[in-house]
Amino acid sequence: MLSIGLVHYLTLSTLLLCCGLYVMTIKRNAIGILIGAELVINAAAVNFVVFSRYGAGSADGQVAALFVIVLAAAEAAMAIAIFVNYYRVLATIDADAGDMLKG
Amino acid sequence: MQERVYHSYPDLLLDAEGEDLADLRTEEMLINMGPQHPSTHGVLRLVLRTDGELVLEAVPHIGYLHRCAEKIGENLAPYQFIPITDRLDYLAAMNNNYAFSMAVEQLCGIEVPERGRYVRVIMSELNRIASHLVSFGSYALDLGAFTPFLYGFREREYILDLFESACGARLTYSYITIGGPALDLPEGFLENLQQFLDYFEPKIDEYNQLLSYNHIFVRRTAGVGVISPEDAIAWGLTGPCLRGSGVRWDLRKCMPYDIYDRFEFEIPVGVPGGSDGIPRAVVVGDSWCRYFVRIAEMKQSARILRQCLEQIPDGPVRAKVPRVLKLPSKEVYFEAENPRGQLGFLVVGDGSPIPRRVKIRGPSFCNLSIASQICRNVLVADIAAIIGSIDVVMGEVDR
Amino acid sequence: MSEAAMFYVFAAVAAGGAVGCVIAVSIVRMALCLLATLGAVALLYFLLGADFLGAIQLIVYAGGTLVVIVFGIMLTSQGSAARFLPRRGEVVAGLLVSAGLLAGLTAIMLRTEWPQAGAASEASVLHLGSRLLSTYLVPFELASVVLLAVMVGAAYLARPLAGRRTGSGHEG
Amino acid sequence: MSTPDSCDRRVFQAEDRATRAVRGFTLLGAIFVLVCAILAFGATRVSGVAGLLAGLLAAGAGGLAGASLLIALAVRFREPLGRLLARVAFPIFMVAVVATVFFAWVPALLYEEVDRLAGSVSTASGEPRQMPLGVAEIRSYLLGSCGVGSAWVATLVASLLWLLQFGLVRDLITVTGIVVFVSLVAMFGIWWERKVAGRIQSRLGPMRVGGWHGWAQSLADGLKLLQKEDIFLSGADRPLFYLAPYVAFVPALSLFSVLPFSAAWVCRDLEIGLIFILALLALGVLGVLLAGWSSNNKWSLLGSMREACQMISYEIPLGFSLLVPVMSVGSLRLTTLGEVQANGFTSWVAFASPFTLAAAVIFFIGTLASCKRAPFDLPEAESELVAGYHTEYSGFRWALFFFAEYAEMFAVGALATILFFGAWYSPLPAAWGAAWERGPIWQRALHGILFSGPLWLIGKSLFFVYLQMWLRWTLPRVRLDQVMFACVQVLLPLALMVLAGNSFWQLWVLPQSGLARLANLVCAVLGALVLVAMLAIIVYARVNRRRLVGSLVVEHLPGA
Amino acid sequence: MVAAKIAGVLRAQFPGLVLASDIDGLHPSLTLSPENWKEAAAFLRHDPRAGFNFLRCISSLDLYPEPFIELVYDLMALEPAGPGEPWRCAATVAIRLRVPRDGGSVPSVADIWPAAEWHEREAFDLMGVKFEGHPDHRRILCPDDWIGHPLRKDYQYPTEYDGIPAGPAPKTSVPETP
Repeated sequence: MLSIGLVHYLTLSTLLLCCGLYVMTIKRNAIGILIGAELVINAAAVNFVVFSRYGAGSADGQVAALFVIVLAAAEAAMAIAIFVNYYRVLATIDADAGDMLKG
Repeated sequence: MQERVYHSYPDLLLDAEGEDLADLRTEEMLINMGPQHPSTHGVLRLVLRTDGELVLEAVPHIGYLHRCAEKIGENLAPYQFIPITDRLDYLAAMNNNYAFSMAVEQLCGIEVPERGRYVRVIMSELNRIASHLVSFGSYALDLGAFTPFLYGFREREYILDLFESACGARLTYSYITIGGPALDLPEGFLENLQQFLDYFEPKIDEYNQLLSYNHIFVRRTAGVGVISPEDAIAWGLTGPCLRGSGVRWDLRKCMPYDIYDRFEFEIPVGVPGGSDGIPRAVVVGDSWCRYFVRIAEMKQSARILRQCLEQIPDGPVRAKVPRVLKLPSKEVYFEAENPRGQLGFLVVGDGSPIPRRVKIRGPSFCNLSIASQICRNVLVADIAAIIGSIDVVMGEVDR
Repeated sequence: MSEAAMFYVFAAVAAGGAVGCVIAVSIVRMALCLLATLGAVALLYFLLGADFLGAIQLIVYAGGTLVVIVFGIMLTSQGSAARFLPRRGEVVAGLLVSAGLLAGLTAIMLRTEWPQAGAASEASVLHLGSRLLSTYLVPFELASVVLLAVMVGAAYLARPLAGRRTGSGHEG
Repeated sequence: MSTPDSCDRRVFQAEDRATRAVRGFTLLGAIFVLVCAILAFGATRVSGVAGLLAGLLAAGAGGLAGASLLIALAVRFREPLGRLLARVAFPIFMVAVVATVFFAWVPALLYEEVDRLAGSVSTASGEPRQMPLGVAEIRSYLLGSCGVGSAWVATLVASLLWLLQFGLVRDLITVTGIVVFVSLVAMFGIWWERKVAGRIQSRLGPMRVGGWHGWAQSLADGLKLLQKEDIFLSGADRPLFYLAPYVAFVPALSLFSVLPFSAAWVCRDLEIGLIFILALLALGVLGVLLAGWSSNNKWSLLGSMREACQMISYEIPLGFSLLVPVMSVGSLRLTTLGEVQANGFTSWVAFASPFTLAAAVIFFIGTLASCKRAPFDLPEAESELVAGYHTEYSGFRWALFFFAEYAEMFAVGALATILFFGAWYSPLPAAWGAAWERGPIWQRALHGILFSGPLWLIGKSLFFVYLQMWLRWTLPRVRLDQVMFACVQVLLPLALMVLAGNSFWQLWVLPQSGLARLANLVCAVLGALVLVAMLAIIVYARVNRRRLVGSLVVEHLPGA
Repeated sequence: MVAAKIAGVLRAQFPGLVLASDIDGLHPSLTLSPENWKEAAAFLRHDPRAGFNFLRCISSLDLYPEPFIELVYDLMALEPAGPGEPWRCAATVAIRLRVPRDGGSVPSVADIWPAAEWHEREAFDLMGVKFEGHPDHRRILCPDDWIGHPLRKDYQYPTEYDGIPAGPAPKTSVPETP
C-alpha cells in the first residue's frame, strides 16, 4: 500500500468528479455550480496527467491538461460575465430564478 | 490621447446619455463616511450612496461638534466671548478674534490706535498663512501624498512660535480683543517675522514643484468637483472656494475694512489651464483651482506682511475701553475675510453689557452646503479630493 | 515511502476541499475549499514530476480563475443573499446520481488491471514547448482563438443593459 | 445606561493580556511543533518542489514554534528582556544580519567539502562507496589523511559532517535560514522605511528604542503587536477572518525558497523557478480578498475589490516584461538567468538592448502595483478607505500582512536584480576574480564578497526597495480608473511592443552584430549615468542643505 | 443710500409690502410683510434694478417677550467689473420679516438662493421657524430627536438626553468682565 500506483490517483480523481457533480446538482447559487464544474475539470486534468505518467510515459497528458486548464479559465471568465449580467437583470444569483426566456 | 482619456475620466463611467458604464456593478451600498474618517477633517459625516466605486450621491450630516456658541454669546459679555470665537475656526483663531472685535467696535464706536491696527493685520495675515498651510498639507494627505503634510506643518510651526512669543498660546490665542490686541508685540517679533518671510517665500515655489504641478496630483484634482461661478455665488460660497470659480471677490479688496485699503495685493482666482504654467487639464472652479488659490494667497499674505513691516508705526496698541462695556441698543452685521471665507457676526445690543443676540455666519458652513451638489457621480477617491478642496473646519460649521 | 506519505497528505487535502465544497453553505467558503483542492492538486502535479503544469495550475487556476470567481461572488452576493439552501428532492437526486457514479467508477477501477508505475516521463519545459509547437500546434492556435472569443464575449456581456439607470443620483 | 456599563466591564475586567498572550503562544508553539514533526516526516527524501514545500513548511513551522515559545517567555519577563534588548541587542542584530547573509553560503561550501570527502573516501577504499558514510569512516579519514590531531575533535567534526550529508538536514538548515532572513528583511524594511520617510520629510524617524537611531523599533513594535488583543468582530466570518493573514503570508514566505541568492546559495533551483515565483506572487491576492470579504466591513470590501482589479490586470504586463529576459537567455531557471550576466556591468540583461531596458522599467512599475506600493496603494488607501482590507485586523494578524508586504517588496527587488541587473555579480568583470574562485576556502569567501555572492544581490535588491520607498513618500495616490487606464491602455500595449521588438531583435539583430554592441554600450552608459546622477544629487543636497532646506529648518530640526 | 432706492423700488412694485425701513443705521434694513415674501425675493434676485444674487446670511432674532421672531436676510449684489478687475458690490441690504413665535412660518427661498437651504434649516432647528416648501426641512445642528429650539429666550434647558444626565441649567446673570 505504500507504493503509490495509478489506482490511488484514480480514486482521488473519481472522488473529485463525484463531489463536483453533486455540487453542480444541489447548489442553487450559480457560482456554486461553476465551482462544481471546476472540480470536475480538475478531476479530468488529474486523470490526464496520471495516465501519461503511468501509461505512455510521454508528455502528451500534460499538454492535454494544459489545454484543460486554459479552457477552464476561459469558461470561468465567460460564466462570471454571464452571472454578473444575470444578477443585474434578476437581482439574485439563485440559478432557479432564471426560468424566463427573456432577460 | 492621454490628455483626453485621463482628463475626462467620467467618460469611463457615464457616456453621453449619462448611462452607467462602470464595470463595478454591485447593488447600491450606503456607506457612512465619517464622523470618524481620515479624510473628513474633523467630525463631518457623509452618507454615500455608492455603486461599487461610483458615488451616486453624498449627503452631509453635520452637528457633531455643535456647542451652542450663539447661545453662549447671548450669556457672556463680548470680552468673555472672544475665547469662544477662538474655537470656531480653530485653525484661524486670530481672524475670528479680529472679526468679532471689529463687529463690537463698530457697534460701540471704538477707535483702535494705528499700531494696534497694524498688529491685528499682521496677526490675521500670519494666521491666514498658517491656516492655508494646514489645508495644503492635509489636502496632499487626502490625495495620498504624505510628505507635503509635514512640510506644511514644519512651516506652520514657526508661525506658531511667533504667536506664542506674542500671546503665549499656540492655537487659541484670544490675542486680538475689543479695542485692539491685548498686548504690544514682544521684543524682536518683527525681526523674527522678517526672517520667517525670507525663509518662507521660496518655500511656496518648492510646494508648487513638489505637489501643485505634480502630474498625478493634477490628474486627481483637475476637472474634479467643478463649481461654476453662478453656482458659487448662488450657494453663497466665499473665500478660496468662490475665487477658485473665477469670481475675483475678496472683502479686503472689494469692501476694504480696517486698514486693508493701505496695502496693495492681488486677488488670486482660478484661471483656465494652459495659460502661464497652469496645467492644461485644469478647469475653472475645479478642486485644483481652489487648492491653488490658497497657495497663491499665501504669497499675497506675505506681500501684505512685508508692507506692514515697513509701515507699522510706534505708539499704543489698545484703545481705552471701559471694563464693563455697555452695548447700545443697536445692531451691526460685520463680515471679515477669513482664510476660509467671509466670517460674519450679527451683534444685537440692548443697552446691557450682554449682547441680546450673536449670530455667527461661518464660511465653512456655507461652503459645505454645496458638497451634496458636486459629490455626484464621482469615484470614492474623488470625495476625499472634493471635500479636501472645500477645506471645511467643523468647529465653524457646527459652531 | 515518504512519497506515499506526501501523496496521502496532499490527496487528503484535495479530497477534504472537495467535500468541503459539498457541505459548505457560504459561497465564499466554497471558494476557499476550492482553493485548497486546487493547491493540493498542484502539489500532486509536482509529486508526479509535472512541475510546469503544477506552476501553471497555481498561476491560472488559483491566481487567476479563483480570483475571478471570488470577484464575481463579491459583485453578485451582497449581504446574506449568499446562501440558498437546496430542496430535499434535489439533495436526494444528486446523492443518488453521484453516489451511483462513484460506485460504478470505483467498481470498474478495481476490476481493471492497470499497468504498474512506468518510467517517469521526461517532460521538461523544453519538451512540452516543442510538443505544443509541433504536434499540438493546431489545438494550441485554436485555444488562442477561443481565448480571444472569450475576451470579446465577456466584454460584451459585462456592459450594462441598455436604458438601465441606477437611482436618482444621476438626475440633477 | 446599560451599554457603557457593559463596555467598561469588558474593558476593565478582561483577563491580563500578558497571561493570555503567554497561554496563546505556548499553545501556538505546541501546534507548530506537531505540524513540524508531521511535515518533516513527509519531507524526507522527496526530490522536487513537493519535498521542498514540505521541508519549507516543516522548518517554517519549527521556526515559528521556537519563536512563539520565545515570545511567550518574552511576554512573561518583558521588563528585563526590554532592558536586555536595549543594552546588547544592537551587536546581536548586526551579528544576526551577517550570520544570515552567510548562513546558507558557508553550509554550501561545507556541503562541497563533504561531497569531496565522500568521493575521496570511496576512491581511497577502492570500490565505490554509497552515501551516507558512517561517522567512523569520516573520523578515520580525518585522522588519517587530514592530519587532525586529537581524536575527540575528529569525532566531533566527523559527527557534524555526517549530519551534513543528509538532504533533509541541509534543507532544514537552509529553510531556517530563509525564515530568519525573511523576518529580518521585514523588520529591517519597516525600520528603514520609517527612517527614509523621516529623512525625506526633514524628520529623524524613530530615534529612541535601542539606542542607535532607534534600530530596535521594529523589534519593539513586533513585541507590542504580538501581545496586543486579537480583536474579533462578531459580524465577521470567523474561519475566513482568521485564515486570511496566513493565506497572504505563506506565499510571500515561500517566494524565497526558489530565489537564488547566489549560484551556490539557492534552496531549490527549479527548472521553472520564474513561473513558480509568478505563481506565488499571484497567490498572495487571495489572502487580501478573503480578508476584505470576511471583515464584513464595506471599506474592507472596497479595498479587496480594488486589489482584485489591480492584481489581475497588472499580472499581464508583468508577465510579458518577464518574458523578455527569458527570451534573450532562453531558460526559466533563475540561476541560468543570473549566470549569463557574470561579465560585469555591460553584460547585464537590462543593458543588452533597448527593449530589455524598457522591459525592466515595465517590470518595476508592475511590481509597484503587485506589491500595493504607492502610487498604486489603493487597496489600503488610508484617506479614502479607512485602512482598506486590513481595517479590522489587529495585533499579530495585522503584522502578518505587513511581513508579507515587505517580504514581497524585497522578493520583487531581488527578482528585478536577478533578471535584469546582473544577479549576484558585482559590476566588475568576473574574470578579475577568477583566480580566487578555486582557491582555499578563505579566498572563496573573499571572492564571494567582492565579485559575486549574496551581499551583491541583497544590496541591489535593497536599492530597488529604496526606490519603492522613495516613490511612496514622494507621489500622491492615483485613482482607480487611472490605475486601470495606465495598465490596460499604456503598460499592456507597451509590454506587447517590447516583447515583439525583442523577438525581432533576437531574430535579426544578432547579438554579435555591431548594432547590438552599440545599443548595449549606449544602454549601459545610460544606466551608469542614471546611477551617477543619483549619487550627484545626494552629494549636492547634502553639501548645500542650508540653502535648500532653509536655515530655519537646519537650526531647528536636527534631522534635516 | 442703496437701501432707500431698493425701498422705493419695492414700494412701487409691491404696494404695502414694505412695513418699515431703517435706512441710516449701522445695519440698513427694510422690514417686509411675510405674506408675498416669495415674490419679493424672486424680484430682488432677478430684477435688474435689484439683482441681489448673493445671500450672505439668514439670522433669526427672538423678540421675546414680544410674540415675534425676526428673520434677517442679508443680501448683496455682486457684479463683475471688467476682466482682471475685482468684482464690485453694487448694493447690500438687509430684509427683515416678522414671524409669530408660535406656529409662525414663512415661504422658503431655497429655490431662489440655494444658500438659504442650510440657513433656513438652522433657523428652524435653533429658533423654530417653519419654512414652507423647503426641500429638506430637518434639524441640522441638533439631533433629530431634540426637544425645543435652543436659541429661544424661553428655552427650557434639558436635564438629560437619551439617559445621559446634563448638568444644571446655566445662570444667565451678567458676569463681571476682566
